[in-house]
Amino acid sequence: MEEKELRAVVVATLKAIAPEVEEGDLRPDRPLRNQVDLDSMDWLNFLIGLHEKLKVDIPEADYAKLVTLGDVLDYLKAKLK
Amino acid sequence: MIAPPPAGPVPWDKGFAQKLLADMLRIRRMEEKCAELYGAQKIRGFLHLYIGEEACAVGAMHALTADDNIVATYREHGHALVRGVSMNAIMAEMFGKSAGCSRGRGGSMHLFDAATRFYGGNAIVGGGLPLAVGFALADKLQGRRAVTACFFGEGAMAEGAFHESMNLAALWQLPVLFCCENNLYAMGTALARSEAQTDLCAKAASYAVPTLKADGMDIVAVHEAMKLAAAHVRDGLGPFFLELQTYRFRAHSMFDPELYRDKAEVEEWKARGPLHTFSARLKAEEKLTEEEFLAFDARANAEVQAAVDFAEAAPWEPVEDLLKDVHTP
Amino acid sequence: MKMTYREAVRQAMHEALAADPRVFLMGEDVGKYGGTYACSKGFLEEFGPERIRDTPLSELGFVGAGIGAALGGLRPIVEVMTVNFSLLALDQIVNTAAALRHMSGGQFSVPLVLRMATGAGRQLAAQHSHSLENWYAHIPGIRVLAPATIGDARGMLGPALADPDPVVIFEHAQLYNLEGELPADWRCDIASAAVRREGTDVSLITYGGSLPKALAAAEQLAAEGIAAEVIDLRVLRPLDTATLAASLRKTHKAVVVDEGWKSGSLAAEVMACIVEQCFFDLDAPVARVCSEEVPIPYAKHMEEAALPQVPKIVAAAKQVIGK
Amino acid sequence: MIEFKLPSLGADMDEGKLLEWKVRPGDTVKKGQVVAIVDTSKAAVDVESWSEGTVFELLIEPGETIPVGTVMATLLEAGERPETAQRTPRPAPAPKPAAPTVAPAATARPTPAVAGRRRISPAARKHAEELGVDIETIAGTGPEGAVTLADVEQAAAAAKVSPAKTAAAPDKAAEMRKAIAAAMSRSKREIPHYYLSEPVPMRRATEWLAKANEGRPITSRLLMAVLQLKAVALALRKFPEMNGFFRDGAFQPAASAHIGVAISLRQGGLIAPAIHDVGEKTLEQLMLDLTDLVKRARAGSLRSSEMSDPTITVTNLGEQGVAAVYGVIYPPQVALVGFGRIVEQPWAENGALTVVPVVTASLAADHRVSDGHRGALFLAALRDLLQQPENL
Repeated sequence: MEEKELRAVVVATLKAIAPEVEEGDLRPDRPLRNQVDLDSMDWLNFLIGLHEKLKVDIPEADYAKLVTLGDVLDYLKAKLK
Repeated sequence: MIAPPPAGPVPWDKGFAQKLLADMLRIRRMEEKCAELYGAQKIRGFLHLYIGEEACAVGAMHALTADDNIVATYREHGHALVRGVSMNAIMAEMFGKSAGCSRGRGGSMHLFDAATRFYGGNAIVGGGLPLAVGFALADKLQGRRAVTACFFGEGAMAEGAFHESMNLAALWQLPVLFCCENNLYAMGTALARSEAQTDLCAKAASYAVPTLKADGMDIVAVHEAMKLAAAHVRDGLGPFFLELQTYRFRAHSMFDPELYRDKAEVEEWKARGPLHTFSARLKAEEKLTEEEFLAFDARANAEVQAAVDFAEAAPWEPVEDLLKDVHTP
Repeated sequence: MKMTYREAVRQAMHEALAADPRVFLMGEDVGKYGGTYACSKGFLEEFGPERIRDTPLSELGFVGAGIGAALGGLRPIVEVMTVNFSLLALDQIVNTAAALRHMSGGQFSVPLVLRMATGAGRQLAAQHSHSLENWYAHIPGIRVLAPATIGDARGMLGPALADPDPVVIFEHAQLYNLEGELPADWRCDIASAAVRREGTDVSLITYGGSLPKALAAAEQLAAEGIAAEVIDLRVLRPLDTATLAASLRKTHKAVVVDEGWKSGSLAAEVMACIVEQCFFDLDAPVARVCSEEVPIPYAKHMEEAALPQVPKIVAAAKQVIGK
Repeated sequence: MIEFKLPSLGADMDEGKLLEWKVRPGDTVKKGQVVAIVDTSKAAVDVESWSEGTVFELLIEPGETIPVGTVMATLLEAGERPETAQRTPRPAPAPKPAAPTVAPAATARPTPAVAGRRRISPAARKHAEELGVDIETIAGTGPEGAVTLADVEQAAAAAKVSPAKTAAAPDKAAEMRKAIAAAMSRSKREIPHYYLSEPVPMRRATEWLAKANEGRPITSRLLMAVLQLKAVALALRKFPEMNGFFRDGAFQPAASAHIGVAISLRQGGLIAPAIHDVGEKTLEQLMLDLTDLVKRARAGSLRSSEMSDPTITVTNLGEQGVAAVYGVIYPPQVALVGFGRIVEQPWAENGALTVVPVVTASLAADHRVSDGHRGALFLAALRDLLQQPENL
């Protein structure tokens, strides 16, 4: 899956939970949860969304690795190879 | 019917006679001032004046004691005053002031005074009679030697309350003194147009109650008759019916057009007025001088003026007290 | 034609006496004295002592006699001076007049008209200031009317006398001096309430002596942009709930003004009817302005504080509107 | 100079018509002498003079109607001479005797709003149904915060005007803000809050949770929140005075723990719908309930029953919040439990210092119902339960 397409899926999943998010505003290098107000339920739903769309398993232990949008993209790219 | 007391000279010493005369004068001057104050809208609502009938209240009250209970009607200013309610408290009540004897809530027709056992006026004709029977019942059951004197007009004798009260008092031999002030007119209806039996003593006697009739314009006759009646009742011989024939010189209340009686009749009764006939009699028997009379009159007028000033200055009851003294507002 | 409420009552009685020989007037001081409120002045001279009968002070007696005379084929108008004295005659009214048609299996009816003054406001103190229309409106078997206008004072007596059953007419003592034009259509029914003033924001429901106060309150509310509808009940039994419902469907809010004491009052009955029949039209709890629950005091400022007044009605109306 | 005024001649008389004078200027008048005949609405009545003097001027003509108190004539007192006496102008009506003004007694206001069941007028409820508007989402502007017809019509109009849901959202948020404001200010006005807090070491809970989630697919993973909810429910069994309603001046304990979960809404605002019988449910069931509740809360389709019957509320700041939260109790509830952010902290145990994840559990409680001592014991029980995750 192309980088651009993957990014679109991630942003769409995020907007499903936080409609007020504007893609342009998202800075890939800053912690995602500082830019978007996601409580633990939102975060879990976000990951469940990615799991369902990308058929990727994300163990709880890996949560710590997924801080910025960039991290999420890199993690998913690695998973999808 | 028991024989009325003999005529003749005034059977009282000078002091007692002058006391009664002074009381009649106090009532007369107070009531005249009330008529004036009503015109000036200081006294409102209904006002029934006692001018002309003073001998009844004064003669009767002086034959009773402090232990006796008094139940009167809406024409009650004279009874209350002679019974001992202060003229200040009576006047303040008619002004609707909280210093009045009923705290300004009763007005002219509802004067009350626990201290003198004056259980009030009553605006319902005959309304006080059953009450009087009750007081007498309580005294009898508690072995309390006292008379309950209830005053009412001849109009009340057409009310069921009169007949039921007379029967109860007679049946249970209660110490009630029924004192009827027959002033010939129940508001606008003359006695003959209201009663089939106009001999009120005969009507009362049908309840097996002793009766006596006295000239209500002659304070001696009134007082002596009342002494007889009160003694009978106080000795536990059961109720007594005393009819005092009298006349009111003014309208029933303020004001009725007095179409029901003609002026000549009023003048005729005024000629036999209780005040001037008694003072003339005392002067004739050297128990009163003109100067003494004028002094009593001046003192009466001063007492009236003081009462008016007191009432004028007394405060209104605060509106916040509206629901005070009502058990379940 | 301009006249007083008193004059309208007088004309109504005069017309009845002149038109029907069975009609006669009985009561305390209705004859020689001309009536306590001067509503029968001159009748004794014109109709004679047989048909204009002064009675002794025997309310139970002459009200009962009135019932008997009605049963005996006459059409009596019995004037009980005021509702305060009618308490002495309640037994005859409740246990005979109201019950007889039903009790006798429909054999007898009592075509009697009882007139009495009611209400407070002239510093006559507790025993002479009652407003007990609700006691009478509680009793099946009698019709209860409260003429509040010159037209009704003139128009209600005719149909009341024609009614085969007892009719009690309450005339508020403060209305006798009311002066105004006799409307052309003064002939009226004795069954329906009347809308005395159209409005859309709140219904002021009242009767008898309180109507002028309700109209004054509506005037004040109008100045503040609130359109109050004023309903004159006219008939206190049976209540014309249809007119009430129509008004509630429009305004959704109601204030009942009743000079009686609040507990068990006519206002309470009107509110019950509204809740039963117009519940889903209500946009605020129904309010009522009644007399304070205290024997009416003599002093002027205390009596005024006890009675319903225009400021209280205006405040209640604003409260239900949520202003 | 004596002014002779028209006296009141009856209880219901405000004015009178002069029929005839019985005296002429220059006549002497004695006390009680009839000086005129006046027609009241009821009859012609003789009018007396209460003062003595000689008639000076007659100011009213027969046939004139004047209010009571109007000066009708003037009398000269003894010694006054007509020549020097001063003429009186036409009478102005006398002022009514002044009596103190009466403040209108406030009419009895309906009993104060009983929280819990929302105040909605029958007409508003019926109209909302007709318009298909969800009455629960409408904040009331009527008396005592009641929802009125006008509120429904305004809400319906607002919904019609902006098709997009979000566009309507600001209105809804504003209305919700009003409802929250009403509840919160009432709470602060009526409920004497007391506050307690206790740091809870969460190492055992976090380790247990991580192990529990390892074996679970992502869709059925548990959140720490459900452990906390279950712990609160179990603790309530020993402290019933924290769980129920305070109504009409008395505390009514609840039979079971229906815990209100504070959920913040994306467009602003906060609601706390209830998960019922938390104490009797497994952690898995609680997770399902919580997920469903949050989803429906954010979609605005909660049932009104869920909104109005929580017996206690738990607020959880999750990962972004601060260390501790001291909340405002939702009337008519009597307690509110708060959980701050789980934070790594130095922790002394048996003299040794280690680093442990710690959450600050806090309690806001109604001092009318419970006291600090019982509140502290409740928090201690909560602390112990949270350290035995296996028993939750």
